[in-house]
Amino acid sequence: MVKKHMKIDSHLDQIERVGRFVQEAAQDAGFDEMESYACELAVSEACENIILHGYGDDSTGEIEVSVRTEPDNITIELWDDAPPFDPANSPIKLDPSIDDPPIGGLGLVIMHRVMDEMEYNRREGRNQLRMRRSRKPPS
Amino acid sequence: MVKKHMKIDSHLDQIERVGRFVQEAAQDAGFDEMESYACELAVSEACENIILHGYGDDSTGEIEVSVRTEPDNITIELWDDAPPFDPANSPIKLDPSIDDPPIGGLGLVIMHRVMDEMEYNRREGRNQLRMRRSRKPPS
Amino acid sequence: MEINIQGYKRVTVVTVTGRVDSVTYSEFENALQAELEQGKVNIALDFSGVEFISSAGLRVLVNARKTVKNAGGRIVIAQPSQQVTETLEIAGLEVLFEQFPDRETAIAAF
Amino acid sequence: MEINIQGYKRVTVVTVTGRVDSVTYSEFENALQAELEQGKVNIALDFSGVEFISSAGLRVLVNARKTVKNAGGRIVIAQPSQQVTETLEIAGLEVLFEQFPDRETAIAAF
Ligand SMILES: Nc1ncnc2c1ncn2[C@@H]1O[C@H](COP(=O)(O)OP(=O)(O)O)[C@@H](O)[C@H]1O
Ligand SMILES: Nc1ncnc2c1ncn2[C@@H]1O[C@H](COP(=O)(O)OP(=O)(O)O)[C@@H](O)[C@H]1O
Repeated sequence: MVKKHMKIDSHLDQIERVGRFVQEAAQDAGFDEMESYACELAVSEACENIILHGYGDDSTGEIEVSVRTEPDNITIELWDDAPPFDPANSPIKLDPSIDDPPIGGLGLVIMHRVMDEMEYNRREGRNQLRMRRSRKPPS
Repeated sequence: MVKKHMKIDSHLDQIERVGRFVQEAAQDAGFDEMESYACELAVSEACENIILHGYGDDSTGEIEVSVRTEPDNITIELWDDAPPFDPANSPIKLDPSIDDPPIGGLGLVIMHRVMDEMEYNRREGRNQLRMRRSRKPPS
Repeated sequence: MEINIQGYKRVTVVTVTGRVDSVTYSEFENALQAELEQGKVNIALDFSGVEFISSAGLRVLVNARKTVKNAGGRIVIAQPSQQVTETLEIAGLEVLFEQFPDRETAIAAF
Repeated sequence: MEINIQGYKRVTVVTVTGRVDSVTYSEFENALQAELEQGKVNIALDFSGVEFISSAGLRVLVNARKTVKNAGGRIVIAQPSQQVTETLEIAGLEVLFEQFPDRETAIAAF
Protein backbone atom coordinates (compact mmCIF):
# COMPACT_ATOMS: atom_id res chain seq x y z
CA MET A 1 0.00 0.00 0.00
CA VAL A 2 1.30 3.43 -1.03
CA LYS A 3 -0.05 6.78 0.16
CA LYS A 4 0.72 10.09 -1.49
CA HIS A 5 -0.47 13.58 -0.76
CA MET A 6 -0.50 16.99 -2.39
CA LYS A 7 -2.23 20.34 -2.10
CA ILE A 8 -3.20 23.00 -4.64
CA ASP A 9 -4.64 26.49 -4.60
CA SER A 10 -8.09 26.96 -6.07
CA HIS A 11 -6.75 27.99 -9.47
CA LEU A 12 -7.81 26.22 -12.66
CA ASP A 13 -4.25 26.06 -13.88
CA GLN A 14 -3.36 23.88 -10.88
CA ILE A 15 -5.64 21.07 -12.03
CA GLU A 16 -3.07 19.76 -14.49
CA ARG A 17 -0.73 19.00 -11.57
CA VAL A 18 -3.37 17.02 -9.71
CA GLY A 19 -4.19 15.12 -12.86
CA ARG A 20 -0.60 14.13 -13.42
CA PHE A 21 -0.23 13.15 -9.76
CA VAL A 22 -3.23 10.83 -9.96
CA GLN A 23 -2.34 9.44 -13.35
CA GLU A 24 1.13 8.46 -12.18
CA ALA A 25 -0.26 6.85 -9.04
CA ALA A 26 -2.72 4.85 -11.13
CA GLN A 27 0.05 3.60 -13.37
CA ASP A 28 2.05 2.62 -10.29
CA ALA A 29 -0.97 0.59 -9.17
CA GLY A 30 -0.82 -1.35 -12.44
CA PHE A 31 -3.54 0.47 -14.38
CA ASP A 32 -2.98 0.69 -18.12
CA GLU A 33 -2.54 3.98 -19.91
CA MET A 34 -6.20 4.61 -20.68
CA GLU A 35 -7.41 3.52 -17.24
CA SER A 36 -4.90 5.89 -15.69
CA TYR A 37 -6.03 8.61 -18.07
CA ALA A 38 -9.62 8.01 -16.99
CA CYS A 39 -8.64 8.53 -13.32
CA GLU A 40 -6.79 11.71 -14.26
CA LEU A 41 -9.87 12.90 -16.11
CA ALA A 42 -12.29 12.14 -13.26
CA VAL A 43 -10.22 13.85 -10.61
CA SER A 44 -9.69 16.84 -12.89
CA GLU A 45 -13.45 17.19 -13.25
CA ALA A 46 -13.87 17.01 -9.49
CA CYS A 47 -11.26 19.72 -8.93
CA GLU A 48 -12.75 21.92 -11.63
CA ASN A 49 -16.13 21.75 -9.93
CA ILE A 50 -14.67 22.56 -6.52
CA ILE A 51 -12.79 25.55 -7.94
CA LEU A 52 -15.60 26.91 -10.10
CA HIS A 53 -18.78 25.94 -8.25
CA GLY A 54 -17.46 25.46 -4.69
CA TYR A 55 -15.01 28.29 -4.23
CA GLY A 56 -16.51 30.39 -6.99
CA ASP A 57 -14.54 33.56 -7.50
CA ASP A 58 -12.51 32.95 -4.37
CA SER A 59 -9.05 31.90 -5.48
CA THR A 60 -7.62 31.74 -1.96
CA GLY A 61 -9.12 28.30 -1.30
CA GLU A 62 -7.24 25.06 -1.23
CA ILE A 63 -7.80 21.49 -2.32
CA GLU A 64 -6.01 18.66 -0.59
CA VAL A 65 -5.48 15.51 -2.56
CA SER A 66 -4.46 12.17 -1.16
CA VAL A 67 -4.06 9.01 -3.13
CA ARG A 68 -3.82 5.48 -1.79
CA THR A 69 -2.84 2.70 -4.11
CA GLU A 70 -2.78 -1.03 -3.70
CA PRO A 71 -2.15 -3.43 -6.56
CA ASP A 72 -5.03 -2.94 -9.02
CA ASN A 73 -6.77 -0.40 -6.79
CA ILE A 74 -6.71 3.35 -6.41
CA THR A 75 -8.50 5.51 -3.84
CA ILE A 76 -8.46 9.28 -4.25
CA GLU A 77 -9.59 11.69 -1.57
CA LEU A 78 -10.27 15.37 -2.17
CA TRP A 79 -10.75 17.82 0.72
CA ASP A 80 -11.96 21.39 0.34
CA ASP A 81 -13.35 24.19 2.51
CA ALA A 82 -16.02 25.36 0.10
CA PRO A 83 -19.76 25.25 0.95
CA PRO A 84 -21.18 21.74 1.28
CA PHE A 85 -21.87 19.87 -1.95
CA ASP A 86 -22.35 16.16 -2.46
CA PRO A 87 -21.24 15.01 -5.93
CA ALA A 88 -21.63 11.36 -4.94
CA ASN A 89 -25.39 11.59 -4.65
CA SER A 90 -26.27 14.38 -7.06
CA PRO A 91 -28.74 13.34 -9.70
CA ILE A 92 -27.05 12.68 -13.02
CA LYS A 93 -28.29 11.55 -16.38
CA LEU A 94 -26.02 8.80 -17.56
CA ASP A 95 -27.62 8.32 -20.96
CA PRO A 96 -27.80 11.59 -22.81
CA SER A 97 -30.16 11.65 -25.75
CA ILE A 98 -28.54 12.08 -29.11
CA ASP A 99 -30.95 14.68 -30.34
CA ASP A 100 -30.49 16.96 -27.40
CA PRO A 101 -27.13 16.26 -25.83
CA PRO A 102 -26.44 17.88 -22.46
CA ILE A 103 -24.19 20.89 -22.26
CA GLY A 104 -23.98 20.92 -18.49
CA GLY A 105 -23.63 18.00 -16.15
CA LEU A 106 -20.84 16.26 -18.06
CA GLY A 107 -18.38 16.58 -15.20
CA LEU A 108 -20.46 14.52 -12.78
CA VAL A 109 -21.25 11.99 -15.51
CA ILE A 110 -17.56 11.49 -16.17
CA MET A 111 -16.71 11.10 -12.48
CA HIS A 112 -19.43 8.51 -11.94
CA ARG A 113 -18.62 6.56 -15.07
CA VAL A 114 -14.92 6.37 -14.31
CA MET A 115 -15.14 5.55 -10.62
CA ASP A 116 -16.48 2.36 -9.11
CA GLU A 117 -17.42 4.08 -5.88
CA MET A 118 -17.92 7.67 -4.84
CA GLU A 119 -18.49 8.61 -1.23
CA TYR A 120 -19.12 12.09 0.13
CA ASN A 121 -18.81 13.22 3.74
CA ARG A 122 -18.97 16.59 5.39
CA ARG A 123 -16.30 16.36 8.09
CA GLU A 124 -15.07 19.07 10.43
CA GLY A 125 -16.65 21.74 8.24
CA ARG A 126 -14.96 20.45 5.11
CA ASN A 127 -16.04 18.54 2.02
CA GLN A 128 -14.49 15.12 1.73
CA LEU A 129 -14.93 13.24 -1.54
CA ARG A 130 -13.58 9.71 -1.72
CA MET A 131 -13.38 7.99 -5.12
CA ARG A 132 -12.31 4.41 -5.74
CA ARG A 133 -11.55 2.39 -8.81
CA SER A 134 -10.32 -1.15 -9.39
CA ARG A 135 -8.42 -2.21 -12.44
CA LYS A 136 -10.70 -3.72 -15.05
CA PRO A 137 -9.85 -7.11 -16.50
CA PRO A 138 -8.62 -6.55 -20.06
CA SER A 139 -11.59 -6.82 -22.39
CA MET B 1 37.06 9.88 -71.03
CA VAL B 2 35.12 6.70 -70.26
CA LYS B 3 33.49 4.39 -72.80
CA LYS B 4 30.92 1.75 -71.98
CA HIS B 5 28.99 -0.63 -74.15
CA MET B 6 26.01 -2.95 -73.89
CA LYS B 7 23.56 -4.80 -76.11
CA ILE B 8 19.91 -5.77 -75.73
CA ASP B 9 17.38 -7.84 -77.62
CA SER B 10 14.45 -6.03 -79.16
CA HIS B 11 12.18 -6.64 -76.21
CA LEU B 12 10.41 -3.80 -74.40
CA ASP B 13 11.36 -5.22 -71.01
CA GLN B 14 15.03 -4.73 -71.88
CA ILE B 15 14.66 -0.94 -72.05
CA GLU B 16 14.89 -0.61 -68.27
CA ARG B 17 18.44 -2.01 -68.39
CA VAL B 18 19.54 0.50 -71.02
CA GLY B 19 17.98 3.32 -69.03
CA ARG B 20 19.83 2.34 -65.88
CA PHE B 21 23.07 1.97 -67.83
CA VAL B 22 22.76 5.48 -69.27
CA GLN B 23 21.59 7.03 -66.03
CA GLU B 24 24.58 5.68 -64.13
CA ALA B 25 26.96 6.88 -66.82
CA ALA B 26 25.44 10.36 -66.66
CA GLN B 27 25.87 10.48 -62.90
CA ASP B 28 29.48 9.41 -63.33
CA ALA B 29 29.91 12.33 -65.71
CA GLY B 30 28.75 14.68 -62.94
CA PHE B 31 25.13 15.16 -64.00
CA ASP B 32 22.69 15.68 -61.15
CA GLU B 33 19.87 13.26 -60.44
CA MET B 34 17.26 14.91 -62.65
CA GLU B 35 19.64 15.51 -65.53
CA SER B 36 20.64 11.86 -65.37
CA TYR B 37 16.99 10.91 -65.25
CA ALA B 38 16.35 13.00 -68.37
CA CYS B 39 19.10 11.10 -70.24
CA GLU B 40 17.60 7.80 -69.09
CA LEU B 41 14.20 8.95 -70.32
CA ALA B 42 15.44 10.09 -73.74
CA VAL B 43 17.35 6.92 -74.46
CA SER B 44 14.41 4.82 -73.29
CA GLU B 45 12.18 6.63 -75.77
CA ALA B 46 14.69 6.00 -78.54
CA CYS B 47 14.86 2.29 -77.73
CA GLU B 48 11.09 2.01 -77.50
CA ASN B 49 10.76 3.49 -81.00
CA ILE B 50 13.37 1.16 -82.43
CA ILE B 51 11.69 -1.87 -80.88
CA LEU B 52 8.10 -0.91 -81.75
CA HIS B 53 8.41 1.04 -84.98
CA GLY B 54 11.75 -0.20 -86.31
CA TYR B 55 11.72 -3.91 -85.56
CA GLY B 56 7.94 -4.07 -85.28
CA ASP B 57 6.84 -7.55 -84.32
CA ASP B 58 10.29 -8.97 -84.84
CA SER B 59 11.75 -9.65 -81.41
CA THR B 60 14.95 -11.20 -82.73
CA GLY B 61 16.56 -7.80 -83.41
CA GLU B 62 19.24 -6.18 -81.33
CA ILE B 63 20.14 -2.73 -80.14
CA GLU B 64 23.74 -1.87 -79.37
CA VAL B 65 24.32 0.92 -76.91
CA SER B 66 27.57 2.71 -76.33
CA VAL B 67 28.09 5.58 -73.96
CA ARG B 68 31.03 7.93 -73.84
CA THR B 69 31.39 10.28 -70.93
CA GLU B 70 33.71 13.16 -70.25
CA PRO B 71 33.31 15.51 -67.33
CA ASP B 72 29.97 17.29 -67.82
CA ASN B 73 29.30 15.57 -71.15
CA ILE B 74 27.61 12.41 -72.27
CA THR B 75 27.37 10.94 -75.75
CA ILE B 76 25.09 7.98 -76.36
CA GLU B 77 25.09 5.92 -79.52
CA LEU B 78 22.39 3.47 -80.50
CA TRP B 79 22.84 0.98 -83.36
CA ASP B 80 20.08 -1.15 -84.79
CA ASP B 81 19.40 -3.24 -87.91
CA ALA B 82 15.82 -2.16 -88.49
CA PRO B 83 14.70 -0.32 -91.63
CA PRO B 84 16.13 3.19 -92.02
CA PHE B 85 14.57 5.90 -89.89
CA ASP B 86 16.00 9.29 -88.98
CA PRO B 87 14.73 10.54 -85.60
CA ALA B 88 17.19 13.46 -85.66
CA ASN B 89 15.48 15.18 -88.57
CA SER B 90 11.89 14.01 -88.23
CA PRO B 91 9.42 16.84 -87.97
CA ILE B 92 8.28 17.34 -84.38
CA LYS B 93 5.92 19.81 -82.79
CA LEU B 94 7.67 21.17 -79.71
CA ASP B 95 4.78 23.30 -78.46
CA PRO B 96 1.65 21.24 -78.12
CA SER B 97 -1.56 23.18 -77.85
CA ILE B 98 -3.33 22.88 -74.55
CA ASP B 99 -6.73 22.36 -76.04
CA ASP B 100 -5.67 19.49 -78.21
CA PRO B 101 -2.58 17.91 -76.72
CA PRO B 102 -0.79 15.37 -78.90
CA ILE B 103 -1.18 11.70 -78.18
CA GLY B 104 1.52 10.55 -80.55
CA GLY B 105 4.88 12.12 -81.20
CA LEU B 106 5.84 12.55 -77.54
CA GLY B 107 8.81 10.23 -77.80
CA LEU B 108 10.61 12.35 -80.38
CA VAL B 109 9.70 15.54 -78.51
CA ILE B 110 11.28 14.17 -75.34
CA MET B 111 14.45 13.05 -77.10
CA HIS B 112 14.93 16.43 -78.77
CA ARG B 113 14.19 18.41 -75.61
CA VAL B 114 16.58 16.41 -73.47
CA MET B 115 19.48 16.22 -75.90
CA ASP B 116 21.59 19.10 -77.08
CA GLU B 117 22.48 17.35 -80.31
CA MET B 118 21.03 14.42 -82.23
CA GLU B 119 22.74 13.02 -85.28
CA TYR B 120 21.52 10.20 -87.46
CA ASN B 121 23.56 8.17 -89.94
CA ARG B 122 22.83 5.09 -91.95
CA ARG B 123 26.10 3.16 -91.84
CA GLU B 124 26.86 -0.33 -93.20
CA GLY B 125 23.14 -1.03 -93.49
CA ARG B 126 22.46 -0.07 -89.88
CA ASN B 127 20.81 2.85 -88.12
CA GLN B 128 23.20 4.87 -85.99
CA LEU B 129 21.75 7.49 -83.68
CA ARG B 130 24.18 9.66 -81.75
CA MET B 131 22.83 11.86 -78.93
CA ARG B 132 24.84 14.34 -76.91
CA ARG B 133 24.14 16.37 -73.82
CA SER B 134 26.22 18.75 -71.73
CA ARG B 135 25.59 19.39 -68.08
CA LYS B 136 23.48 22.50 -67.57
CA PRO B 137 24.73 25.17 -65.20
CA PRO B 138 22.56 25.02 -62.07
CA SER B 139 19.67 27.41 -62.53
CA MET C 1 -2.83 24.07 -26.52
CA GLU C 2 -2.11 24.98 -30.13
CA ILE C 3 -4.63 25.51 -32.87
CA ASN C 4 -3.96 25.39 -36.57
CA ILE C 5 -6.57 26.05 -39.23
CA GLN C 6 -6.48 24.88 -42.82
CA GLY C 7 -9.32 26.05 -45.01
CA TYR C 8 -10.28 23.95 -48.00
CA LYS C 9 -13.03 24.25 -50.56
CA ARG C 10 -15.63 22.18 -48.75
CA VAL C 11 -14.16 21.68 -45.31
CA THR C 12 -12.09 23.46 -42.72
CA VAL C 13 -9.56 21.35 -40.87
CA VAL C 14 -8.93 22.52 -37.31
CA THR C 15 -5.87 20.89 -35.80
CA VAL C 16 -5.64 21.00 -32.02
CA THR C 17 -2.69 19.82 -29.97
CA GLY C 18 -2.12 19.69 -26.22
CA ARG C 19 -4.77 20.08 -23.52
CA VAL C 20 -8.35 21.16 -24.08
CA ASP C 21 -9.54 21.89 -20.56
CA SER C 22 -11.03 24.54 -18.30
CA VAL C 23 -7.93 26.68 -18.85
CA THR C 24 -7.81 26.52 -22.64
CA TYR C 25 -11.32 25.74 -23.87
CA SER C 26 -12.25 29.34 -24.62
CA GLU C 27 -9.38 29.72 -27.05
CA PHE C 28 -10.64 26.64 -28.86
CA GLU C 29 -14.18 27.95 -28.72
CA ASN C 30 -13.14 31.31 -30.18
CA ALA C 31 -11.23 29.67 -33.02
CA LEU C 32 -14.27 27.59 -33.97
CA GLN C 33 -16.55 30.57 -33.57
CA ALA C 34 -14.46 32.60 -35.99
CA GLU C 35 -14.84 29.88 -38.62
CA LEU C 36 -18.56 29.54 -38.06
CA GLU C 37 -19.03 33.28 -38.42
CA GLN C 38 -17.37 33.07 -41.82
CA GLY C 39 -19.91 30.47 -42.82
CA LYS C 40 -17.51 27.56 -42.50
CA VAL C 41 -19.92 24.95 -41.20
CA ASN C 42 -18.13 21.81 -42.34
CA ILE C 43 -15.39 21.12 -39.86
CA ALA C 44 -12.93 18.28 -39.50
CA LEU C 45 -11.12 18.31 -36.17
CA ASP C 46 -7.65 16.82 -36.29
CA PHE C 47 -7.36 15.66 -32.68
CA SER C 48 -4.34 13.42 -33.14
CA GLY C 49 -2.29 15.63 -30.84
CA VAL C 50 -4.84 16.14 -28.06
CA GLU C 51 -3.38 14.71 -24.85
CA PHE C 52 -6.25 15.64 -22.56
CA ILE C 53 -9.80 16.83 -23.10
CA SER C 54 -12.15 17.50 -20.21
CA SER C 55 -15.84 18.30 -20.02
CA ALA C 56 -14.96 21.93 -20.74
CA GLY C 57 -13.65 20.85 -24.13
CA LEU C 58 -16.57 18.51 -24.73
CA ARG C 59 -19.01 21.37 -24.12
CA VAL C 60 -17.34 23.36 -26.88
CA LEU C 61 -17.74 20.38 -29.20
CA VAL C 62 -21.38 19.82 -28.36
CA ASN C 63 -22.19 23.51 -28.81
CA ALA C 64 -20.33 23.74 -32.10
CA ARG C 65 -22.10 20.65 -33.36
CA LYS C 66 -25.45 22.21 -32.61
CA THR C 67 -24.52 25.42 -34.44
CA VAL C 68 -23.18 23.77 -37.58
CA LYS C 69 -26.09 21.33 -37.68
CA ASN C 70 -28.57 24.17 -37.64
CA ALA C 71 -26.62 25.75 -40.49
CA GLY C 72 -26.69 22.53 -42.51
CA GLY C 73 -23.09 21.63 -41.74
CA ARG C 74 -21.26 18.84 -40.03
CA ILE C 75 -18.43 18.41 -37.59
CA VAL C 76 -16.31 15.26 -37.55
CA ILE C 77 -13.16 14.12 -35.82
CA ALA C 78 -10.06 13.06 -37.74
CA GLN C 79 -7.56 10.68 -36.21
CA PRO C 80 -8.54 11.19 -32.57
CA SER C 81 -5.91 10.38 -30.00
CA GLN C 82 -6.73 7.51 -27.65
CA GLN C 83 -7.48 10.07 -24.95
CA VAL C 84 -10.08 11.79 -27.12
CA THR C 85 -11.80 8.52 -28.01
CA GLU C 86 -11.73 7.44 -24.36
CA THR C 87 -13.18 10.73 -23.11
CA LEU C 88 -15.99 10.74 -25.66
CA GLU C 89 -16.89 7.20 -24.66
CA ILE C 90 -16.81 7.89 -20.95
CA ALA C 91 -19.04 10.92 -21.47
CA GLY C 92 -21.34 8.89 -23.73
CA LEU C 93 -20.92 11.37 -26.56
CA GLU C 94 -19.13 9.16 -29.07
CA VAL C 95 -22.32 8.74 -31.09
CA LEU C 96 -22.44 12.47 -31.78
CA PHE C 97 -19.14 12.77 -33.59
CA GLU C 98 -18.14 10.63 -36.51
CA GLN C 99 -14.51 9.61 -36.12
CA PHE C 100 -12.15 8.96 -39.04
CA PRO C 101 -8.81 7.17 -38.91
CA ASP C 102 -6.94 9.97 -40.68
CA ARG C 103 -7.24 13.49 -42.06
CA GLU C 104 -7.60 12.24 -45.59
CA THR C 105 -10.69 10.13 -45.02
CA ALA C 106 -12.21 12.86 -42.86
CA ILE C 107 -11.71 15.49 -45.55
CA ALA C 108 -12.94 13.17 -48.28
CA ALA C 109 -16.16 12.59 -46.34
CA PHE C 110 -17.43 16.11 -47.10
CA MET D 1 4.34 -1.02 -61.11
CA GLU D 2 1.70 -1.22 -58.41
CA ILE D 3 -1.70 0.39 -58.49
CA ASN D 4 -3.88 1.09 -55.51
CA ILE D 5 -7.34 2.63 -55.71
CA GLN D 6 -9.15 4.47 -52.95
CA GLY D 7 -12.64 5.60 -53.77
CA TYR D 8 -14.05 8.58 -51.89
CA LYS D 9 -17.31 10.46 -52.18
CA ARG D 10 -16.18 13.04 -54.69
CA VAL D 11 -12.83 11.78 -55.86
CA THR D 12 -10.99 8.58 -56.59
CA VAL D 13 -7.36 8.45 -55.54
CA VAL D 14 -5.22 6.25 -57.78
CA THR D 15 -1.83 5.55 -56.26
CA VAL D 16 0.84 4.35 -58.67
CA THR D 17 4.31 3.21 -57.69
CA GLY D 18 7.24 2.04 -59.77
CA ARG D 19 7.66 2.42 -63.52
CA VAL D 20 4.97 3.58 -65.92
CA ASP D 21 6.45 2.71 -69.29
CA SER D 22 5.88 0.76 -72.49
CA VAL D 23 5.82 -2.47 -70.47
CA THR D 24 3.34 -1.40 -67.80
CA TYR D 25 1.24 1.43 -69.25
CA SER D 26 -1.66 -0.80 -70.29
CA GLU D 27 -2.19 -1.99 -66.74
CA PHE D 28 -2.39 1.64 -65.63
CA GLU D 29 -4.70 2.41 -68.55
CA ASN D 30 -7.02 -0.47 -67.65
CA ALA D 31 -7.21 0.59 -64.02
CA LEU D 32 -8.18 4.13 -64.99
CA GLN D 33 -10.60 2.83 -67.59
CA ALA D 34 -12.39 0.72 -65.00
CA GLU D 35 -12.92 3.80 -62.83
CA LEU D 36 -14.14 5.91 -65.73
CA GLU D 37 -16.61 3.23 -66.73
CA GLN D 38 -18.06 3.39 -63.23
CA GLY D 39 -18.58 7.11 -63.71
CA LYS D 40 -15.63 8.08 -61.54
CA VAL D 41 -14.48 11.14 -63.45
CA ASN D 42 -12.73 13.02 -60.67
CA ILE D 43 -9.32 11.48 -60.24
CA ALA D 44 -6.36 12.37 -58.07
CA LEU D 45 -3.22 10.51 -59.06
CA ASP D 46 -0.83 9.91 -56.17
CA PHE D 47 2.43 9.77 -58.13
CA SER D 48 4.77 10.09 -55.15
CA GLY D 49 6.15 6.62 -55.79
CA VAL D 50 6.59 6.82 -59.56
CA GLU D 51 10.27 6.35 -60.35
CA PHE D 52 9.99 6.52 -64.11
CA ILE D 53 7.30 7.58 -66.54
CA SER D 54 7.82 7.53 -70.28
CA SER D 55 5.75 8.80 -73.19
CA ALA D 56 3.72 5.59 -72.98
CA GLY D 57 2.57 6.67 -69.50
CA LEU D 58 2.01 10.25 -70.60
CA ARG D 59 -0.24 9.08 -73.40
CA VAL D 60 -2.46 7.32 -70.86
CA LEU D 61 -2.65 10.53 -68.85
CA VAL D 62 -3.52 12.70 -71.83
CA ASN D 63 -6.19 10.27 -73.00
CA ALA D 64 -7.71 9.95 -69.53
CA ARG D 65 -7.76 13.73 -69.19
CA LYS D 66 -9.70 14.04 -72.43
CA THR D 67 -12.25 11.43 -71.32
CA VAL D 68 -12.90 12.88 -67.87
CA LYS D 69 -13.04 16.42 -69.26
CA ASN D 70 -15.74 15.42 -71.69
CA ALA D 71 -17.64 13.87 -68.81
CA GLY D 72 -17.34 17.03 -66.71
CA GLY D 73 -14.58 15.63 -64.48
CA ARG D 74 -11.03 16.48 -63.67
CA ILE D 75 -7.74 14.69 -63.24
CA VAL D 76 -5.01 16.09 -61.00
CA ILE D 77 -1.68 14.89 -59.67
CA ALA D 78 -0.97 14.59 -55.96
CA GLN D 79 2.59 14.79 -54.66
CA PRO D 80 4.35 13.96 -57.93
CA SER D 81 7.84 12.54 -57.60
CA GLN D 82 10.62 14.68 -59.06
CA GLN D 83 10.75 12.30 -62.00
CA VAL D 84 7.08 12.86 -62.80
CA THR D 85 7.41 16.65 -62.62
CA GLU D 86 10.55 16.52 -64.76
CA THR D 87 8.96 14.31 -67.41
CA LEU D 88 5.85 16.46 -67.67
CA GLU D 89 8.02 19.53 -68.13
CA ILE D 90 10.26 17.94 -70.72
CA ALA D 91 7.19 16.83 -72.67
CA GLY D 92 5.61 20.27 -72.29
CA LEU D 93 2.52 18.80 -70.67
CA GLU D 94 2.82 20.29 -67.18
CA VAL D 95 0.12 22.85 -67.96
CA LEU D 96 -2.43 20.09 -68.50
CA PHE D 97 -2.28 18.57 -65.03
CA GLU D 98 -2.68 20.52 -61.84
CA GLN D 99 -0.12 19.32 -59.31
CA PHE D 100 -0.66 19.34 -55.53
CA PRO D 101 1.98 19.00 -52.85
CA ASP D 102 0.16 16.18 -51.03
CA ARG D 103 -2.84 13.87 -51.20
CA GLU D 104 -4.80 15.97 -48.73
CA THR D 105 -4.74 19.18 -50.76
CA ALA D 106 -5.44 17.24 -53.96
CA ILE D 107 -8.47 15.53 -52.45
CA ALA D 108 -9.72 18.75 -50.88
CA ALA D 109 -9.60 20.45 -54.29
CA PHE D 110 -12.60 18.46 -55.53
N1 LIG E 1 -18.15 21.25 -5.79
C1 LIG E 1 -19.36 21.78 -6.13
N2 LIG E 1 -19.90 22.75 -5.37
C2 LIG E 1 -21.11 23.25 -5.69
N3 LIG E 1 -21.84 22.84 -6.74
C3 LIG E 1 -21.35 21.89 -7.52
C4 LIG E 1 -20.10 21.29 -7.25
N4 LIG E 1 -19.89 20.34 -8.18
C5 LIG E 1 -20.95 20.36 -9.02
N5 LIG E 1 -21.85 21.28 -8.61
C6 LIG E 1 -23.14 21.53 -9.25
O1 LIG E 1 -23.46 20.43 -10.07
C7 LIG E 1 -23.68 20.85 -11.42
C8 LIG E 1 -23.20 19.79 -12.39
O2 LIG E 1 -21.81 19.73 -12.37
P1 LIG E 1 -21.04 19.11 -13.59
O3 LIG E 1 -21.63 17.79 -13.87
O4 LIG E 1 -19.58 19.14 -13.33
O5 LIG E 1 -21.40 20.03 -14.84
P2 LIG E 1 -21.11 21.55 -15.09
O6 LIG E 1 -19.96 21.93 -14.24
O7 LIG E 1 -20.81 21.58 -16.52
O8 LIG E 1 -22.38 22.27 -14.77
C9 LIG E 1 -22.96 22.16 -11.51
O9 LIG E 1 -23.52 22.97 -12.49
C10 LIG E 1 -23.12 22.73 -10.14
O10 LIG E 1 -24.37 23.39 -10.04
N1 LIG F 1 12.91 3.86 -85.03
C1 LIG F 1 11.85 4.15 -85.77
N2 LIG F 1 11.58 3.46 -86.91
C2 LIG F 1 10.51 3.76 -87.65
N3 LIG F 1 9.65 4.74 -87.36
C3 LIG F 1 9.86 5.48 -86.28
C4 LIG F 1 10.95 5.22 -85.43
N4 LIG F 1 10.89 6.11 -84.40
C5 LIG F 1 9.83 6.88 -84.62
N5 LIG F 1 9.18 6.51 -85.74
C6 LIG F 1 7.98 7.16 -86.32
O1 LIG F 1 7.85 8.43 -85.73
C7 LIG F 1 6.59 8.57 -85.07
C8 LIG F 1 6.72 9.43 -83.82
O2 LIG F 1 7.43 8.73 -82.82
P1 LIG F 1 7.27 9.15 -81.30
O3 LIG F 1 7.52 10.61 -81.22
O4 LIG F 1 8.13 8.28 -80.48
O5 LIG F 1 5.75 8.93 -80.97
P2 LIG F 1 4.90 7.61 -80.97
O6 LIG F 1 5.85 6.49 -80.83
O7 LIG F 1 4.03 7.81 -79.81
O8 LIG F 1 4.13 7.61 -82.28
C9 LIG F 1 6.18 7.15 -84.81
O9 LIG F 1 4.77 7.05 -84.76
C10 LIG F 1 6.73 6.40 -85.99
O10 LIG F 1 5.87 6.53 -87.09
